[in-house]
Amino acid sequence: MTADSQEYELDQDGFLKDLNQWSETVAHSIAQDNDLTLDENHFEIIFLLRDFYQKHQVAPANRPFVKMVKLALGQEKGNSIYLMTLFPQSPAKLAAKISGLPKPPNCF
Amino acid sequence: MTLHLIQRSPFSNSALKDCLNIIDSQDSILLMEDGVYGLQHSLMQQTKLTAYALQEDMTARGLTSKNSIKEIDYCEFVNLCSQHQHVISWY
Amino acid sequence: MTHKILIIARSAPYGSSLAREGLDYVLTSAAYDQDICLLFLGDGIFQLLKGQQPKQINLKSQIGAMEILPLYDIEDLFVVEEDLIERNIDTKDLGMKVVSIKRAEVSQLINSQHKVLSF
Amino acid sequence: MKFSLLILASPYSQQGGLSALKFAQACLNQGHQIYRVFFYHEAVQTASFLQTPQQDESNLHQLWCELAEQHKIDLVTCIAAALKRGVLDKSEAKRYEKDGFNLQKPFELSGLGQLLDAQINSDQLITFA
Repeated sequence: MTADSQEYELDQDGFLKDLNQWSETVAHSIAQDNDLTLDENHFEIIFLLRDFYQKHQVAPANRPFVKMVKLALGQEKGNSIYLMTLFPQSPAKLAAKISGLPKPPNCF
Repeated sequence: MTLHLIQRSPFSNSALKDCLNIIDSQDSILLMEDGVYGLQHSLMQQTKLTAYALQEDMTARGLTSKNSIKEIDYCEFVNLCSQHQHVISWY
Repeated sequence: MTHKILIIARSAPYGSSLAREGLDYVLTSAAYDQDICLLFLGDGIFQLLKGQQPKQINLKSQIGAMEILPLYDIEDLFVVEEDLIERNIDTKDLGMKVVSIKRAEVSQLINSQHKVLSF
Repeated sequence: MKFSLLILASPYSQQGGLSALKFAQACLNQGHQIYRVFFYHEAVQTASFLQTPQQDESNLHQLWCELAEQHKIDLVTCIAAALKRGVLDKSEAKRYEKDGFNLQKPFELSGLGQLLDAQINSDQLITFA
């Protein structure tokens, strides 16, 4: 795959193979593959998630993901409806994919 | 009431010591695998606890029971597990 | 039904993967809405030390991952006081908020749980 | 009673897997039920059908297969612990673009949720480390 003349590879589930290749451009491109157009609201969450991962080296499950956003940005954004609108279906998983976090090995 | 399974030798691992530190007088202890070397250890020789050792693991290692520790087989091991509220392994 | 599950952590981090794999189980159980509490005993206490930098040995941080336990609504972390003293560790040296209990109180904690598992 | 077993022991370096087999057999002989056997930590290697011990040694993989088939026991291997240690079934091998696989029925790969389910739904979960 190419985004802005930058080469990167995705695995079968759409996760980045080399996490070091992540950039905002790559994020846009992964989002497009998932029928999603990113705006600043998405990026607010994406950078939050990337910071969180950098610090803890764990990608949060859905409920802790919501709680993390709530702690950082308040109730208005830290609720599952808002996050579901930004990252439909499975917010924690889709946000992780777009944010360049590793693929969780189990499917729960 | 808890059954504590000791699965390592007390001469090289703290499993037995850690367990005895917190054990309740109502609890029981079962020495198994290398845990049966506990039979040779002063920690077990003084104990007033209800203690068992897995006979097959003792025989395999050439050990014989020296004190009040009761030798049991796998059938009795299963029974003990079903009679206790919790079973905790120490390894 | 929510079950009260106690996980006893008695493995030091890094030398073996048990501490990490135990934590993975804790996070999974909490994600499935179980009522989890943790007891750090023996060498398990070393998981809680501040200032761990395992990047140096190419491993993920145990304390870094444990910092997210409150997000999983795991608030009850117990340590055995005598085991801290034996290891010359003060609660100030720990990276998490914990409750110290005496060795003699551990069986009471165990008896109050539906399920117990040790890693 | 309903028992589940959690095995952590490496199959040929440690005794735990053999003890667990004896325990499972004793349970079944006494009419108890084995709800699930969960392989985690080093024990995930037990699930590989490629293991080839000498003829006069126990083949742990085969012994579990026989017991599972005879008594319809659930043999679950932790997927995260297995993948990193090179234990994959056909579909995971495909997913991660690997040339071979070494896990098949009656063993299966699944998440730690299956261990939680075993702990909650059994009367007793016994760990063999």
